[in-house]
Amino acid sequence: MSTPAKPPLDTVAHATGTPEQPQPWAELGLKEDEYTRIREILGRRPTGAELAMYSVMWSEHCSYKSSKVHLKQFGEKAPHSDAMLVGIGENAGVVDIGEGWAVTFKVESHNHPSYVEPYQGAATGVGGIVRDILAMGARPVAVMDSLRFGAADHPDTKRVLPGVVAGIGGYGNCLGLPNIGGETVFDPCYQGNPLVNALCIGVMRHEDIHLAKAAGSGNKVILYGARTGGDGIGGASILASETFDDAKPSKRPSVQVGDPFQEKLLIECTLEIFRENLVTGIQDFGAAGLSCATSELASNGSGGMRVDLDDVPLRDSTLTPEEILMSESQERMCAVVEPDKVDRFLAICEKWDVIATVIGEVTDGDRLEIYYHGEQIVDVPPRSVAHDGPTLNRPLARPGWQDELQADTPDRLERPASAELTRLTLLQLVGSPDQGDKSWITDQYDRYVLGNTVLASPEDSGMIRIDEASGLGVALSLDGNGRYAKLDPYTGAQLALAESYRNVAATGAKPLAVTDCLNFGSPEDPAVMWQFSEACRGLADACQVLGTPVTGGNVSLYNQTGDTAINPTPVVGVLGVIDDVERRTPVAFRTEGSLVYLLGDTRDEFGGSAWAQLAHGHLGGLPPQVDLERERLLAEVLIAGSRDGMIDSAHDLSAGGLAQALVESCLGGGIGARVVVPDTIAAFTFLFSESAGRAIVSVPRSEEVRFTDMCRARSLPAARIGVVDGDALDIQGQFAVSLEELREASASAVKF
Amino acid sequence: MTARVGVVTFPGSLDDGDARRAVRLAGGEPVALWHRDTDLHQVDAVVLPGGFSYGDYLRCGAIARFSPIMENIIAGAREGMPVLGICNGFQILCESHLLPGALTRNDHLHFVCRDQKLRIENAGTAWTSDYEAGQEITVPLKNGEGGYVADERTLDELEAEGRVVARYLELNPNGSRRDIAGISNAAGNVVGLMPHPEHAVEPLTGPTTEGLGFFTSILKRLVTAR
Amino acid sequence: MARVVVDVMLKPEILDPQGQAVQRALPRLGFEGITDVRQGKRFELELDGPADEAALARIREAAETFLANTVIEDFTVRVES
Amino acid sequence: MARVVVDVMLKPEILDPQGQAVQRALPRLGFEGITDVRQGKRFELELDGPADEAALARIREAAETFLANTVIEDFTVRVES
Ligand SMILES: Nc1ncnc2c1ncn2[C@@H]1O[C@H](COP(=O)(O)OP(=O)(O)O)[C@@H](O)[C@H]1O
Ligand SMILES: [Mg+2]
Repeated sequence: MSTPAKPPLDTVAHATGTPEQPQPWAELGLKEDEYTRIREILGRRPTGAELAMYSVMWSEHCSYKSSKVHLKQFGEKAPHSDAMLVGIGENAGVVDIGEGWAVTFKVESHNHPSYVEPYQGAATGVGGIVRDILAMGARPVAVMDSLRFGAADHPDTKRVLPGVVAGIGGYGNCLGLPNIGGETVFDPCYQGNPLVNALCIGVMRHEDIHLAKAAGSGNKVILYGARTGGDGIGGASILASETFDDAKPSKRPSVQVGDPFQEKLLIECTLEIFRENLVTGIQDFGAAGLSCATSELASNGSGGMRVDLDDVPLRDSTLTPEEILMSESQERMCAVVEPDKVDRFLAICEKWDVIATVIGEVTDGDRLEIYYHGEQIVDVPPRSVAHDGPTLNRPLARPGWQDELQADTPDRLERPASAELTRLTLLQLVGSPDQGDKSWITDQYDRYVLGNTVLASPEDSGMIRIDEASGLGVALSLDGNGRYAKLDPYTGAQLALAESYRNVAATGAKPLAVTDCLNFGSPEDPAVMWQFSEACRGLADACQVLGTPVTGGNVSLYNQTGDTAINPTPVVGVLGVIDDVERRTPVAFRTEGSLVYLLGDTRDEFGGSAWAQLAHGHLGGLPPQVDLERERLLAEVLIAGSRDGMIDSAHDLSAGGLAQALVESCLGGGIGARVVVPDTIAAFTFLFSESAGRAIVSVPRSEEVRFTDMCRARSLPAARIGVVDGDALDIQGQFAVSLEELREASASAVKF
Repeated sequence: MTARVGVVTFPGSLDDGDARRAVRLAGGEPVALWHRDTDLHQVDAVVLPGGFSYGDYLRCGAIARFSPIMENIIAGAREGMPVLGICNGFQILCESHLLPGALTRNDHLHFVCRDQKLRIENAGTAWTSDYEAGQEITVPLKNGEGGYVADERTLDELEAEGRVVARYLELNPNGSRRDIAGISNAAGNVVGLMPHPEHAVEPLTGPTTEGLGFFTSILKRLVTAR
Repeated sequence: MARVVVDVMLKPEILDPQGQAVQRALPRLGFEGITDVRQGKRFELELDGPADEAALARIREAAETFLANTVIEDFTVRVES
Repeated sequence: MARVVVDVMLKPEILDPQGQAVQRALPRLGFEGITDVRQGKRFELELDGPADEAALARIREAAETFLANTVIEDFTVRVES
């Protein structure tokens, strides 16, 4: 590679003297008015380095410029919760779970990079979210992943899925973080826009919470972790602001490659540094690298900051200062350390073979100043970079097709006319990629490491033990349904929350807090913006009713090819707490003779259902109704059932309805069930409707009276529908399917 | 007083905490050893835990084998100190030539995490005496490079000398020659094992508690030896 | 019957954690004087025909689409004598 | 400044699942006529001095003890021009 002659260094002095020099603001993704504003803020034209910083930090990805006005509601409408220790706005929220313990958790997308390079894209997605959690002062203890791909039989899915799964496994396994759950969904709408959302959860004592701020003039700024290379330069702005259909290969940003081993060292080293109380502020390097970390640290603190780029350890000595500032090299962190603690800090880094360098210090001014070769190349108010990015009130409009879509109800779809056809429908459902056994994926993830995994895939939620002595633990579920959200984004977002909430309660944990990842198409399309605003409103309203505040999350826009956006896909993670993990409730039927109860009401609801999709390729009508008070009640009963030992198993009902839930509980335990269809409802509706607010539980005979009394006292509909027994799922008077046949159908559904 | 069992932490070790927990639950005193340590802190036995030491770059275990602490462990093992290598630890033992053969990429090329059925073939080693020969146990298995290979002569020798300690049952998860899950050295004090007994020591978090036997075996041995 | 070798290396600008791990380990083992290590893959392909231009063109295509991930890797194809 | 290449391949008698997977996939992708594929590793070492006999002897030793596991792998060392 021949390097072209480098242009002279664009210093602050040079920029002041050359106001007319043309600048590539448009190529960097800035709009003209944004560029004008930067000039106003600075009172001159920006230097190249400043332009680079503003362009990445003001990009959609970093500034949330299209989404901010809608996300505000999560704070404004947040229900009061004593459990919130740190709210929205930090790297991740922190929730009190009792006994002096706190947890922090967050889900983040890495969609576009995972399409370009599935393995590295997904791997670095895990790496990024883990560093976010670490930066809060927590030890990361588990990960989850929510994945969406194009049709399972599409050739590109065979490229993307195995790479994504291997990348998530490769990175997470190597960090020693158990993968405790997630979801995998296939739909042609994700063909060119797969969704890879990764979640991490971390644990700390209350007193260990750390925040990203730089305070105390004279304190040192230390960059530690990997050397800085040319990875993903421009990635933050270009990746988040363009679709790929017009991307020439040369326009694709260079891919970031992860080094999970380096990250593992970074984790252990950082935790040791926390234990000795050596930092006053800490920030991970995510998108926009050094630009982001320094401006955010300085902006959140009281003073200014001075950084010397010459001190940044480089992997590639040809990098320009602009590139150093924009590089997204992985596995780096930035800490603010009091001068007398620097030696100890560096010694711990040395112990872990982690490169650490003092690159600057906190000043008593109010500017972020960056020097290179002794010359000042950046002199900006840090807030203007990190927090005062543009805010857009993008036009939004309910799409013209929405009414038509909702009017095309599933009522017109032909239902199986005989018991035998119903049986075939069941097998088709069980053997579909969305509903089938995901072990081909989840067997590539270590679920045992750390020795605290109480529940993992295929349970309703993952559960980990936090305190070995007391049995205190947490449960987490991650759910979304883009088909429901397409039919009605407001309700769809609420259904995602309701499902996740229900999944957590089904294992016996009390839902406490929420994280979300909002995956949508282009914000420049008013229809997409409408979907987005509706989803936010729906989620914020529902969180208020359920008493579970949103603690943090992530937005991914521009998930579209040409004019076609993905289904609006809000993915919601719910965190719950359980006093004693010994009391957890599994999905699997366990005891012959236990009674199967269906909790909740079943209506004829097939809009957006798995059946409508599978049997007819249909998406239309309205999604199932949401009744949040009912969800709360159901959760109370499920939690009480677990706490008081009244139930053997519990499984929430979602896609595929009762039929799918029964199959999973049977296969999980290797025991069948005999089920009676109540005479008030058609067998087909009973089996496949996707009404929300429902779960099945198995109740030991000895507990039946106590359990039904409880349901009655709380006015929760509970219908005894069968008994755990035999080696088939026997829908009496209709059909029976052997477990063997079910297992075969399910096991062959997801194989790549 | 109970026996002191050292568990080495290399950079990239992951199951070191689990191994220490298993030693504790078996009644022993776990001692954390650091890869740069130049002495063994008077431990009576050593566990090399699972994980990705040094990122498993180059080859699994290849870099860890040259850690400062390995010098003492190799010398100790040659003099009869009991050493158990689990997964990455097994790979390190092979790279150190304390055990013959090598572990190669799984034949299906994927990382695999599953509950694996095993048969304990040799209940005479320092780490398996609490089992019955022929006993079947289920413990987690998780690896990307767990296929055991050695030349035919070595394999025959291992079989003939009863040095195949555990064998995969029902399904060979990684293409190991002769379904080998674990082997020992000739003296029986050094055992390498691909599956993870330390993840099967509590009913709450493991598929069974059938992994505990490896740790109770060694504690009994050490306490009687005193 | 001919043997064709395809060497696949990470592009120079892409992080090579494996090569770096080897490089860091070498001095500790007493091997000094090595300033950089890159680790890549080597494929040895046995052809049932001659390694003529047509065959090499096909192998180059296979390397481009399959053996190498050209988003992050470069490759070279050569006949081994 | 010289570059030395170390190629490490599994011994012929050792099963090579990666090479086999490649071999199986090639015909499916339309590449016929390849009768065997072996996959190995290629290390590119940059020396800060010349690649003289002394340097090569040291690298051969590094390959023997470290870069290759000679229980299952063979290696070759050569100077790249
Ligand atoms: N990509 C994945 N990673 C981890 N676990 C997964 C993944 N996909 C699915 N699972 C797990 O498989 C099980 C079934 O998934 P799913 O059918 O989506 O459950 P539900 O409908 O109850 O949310 C759950 O335990 C889920 O956590
Ligand atoms: Mg569920």
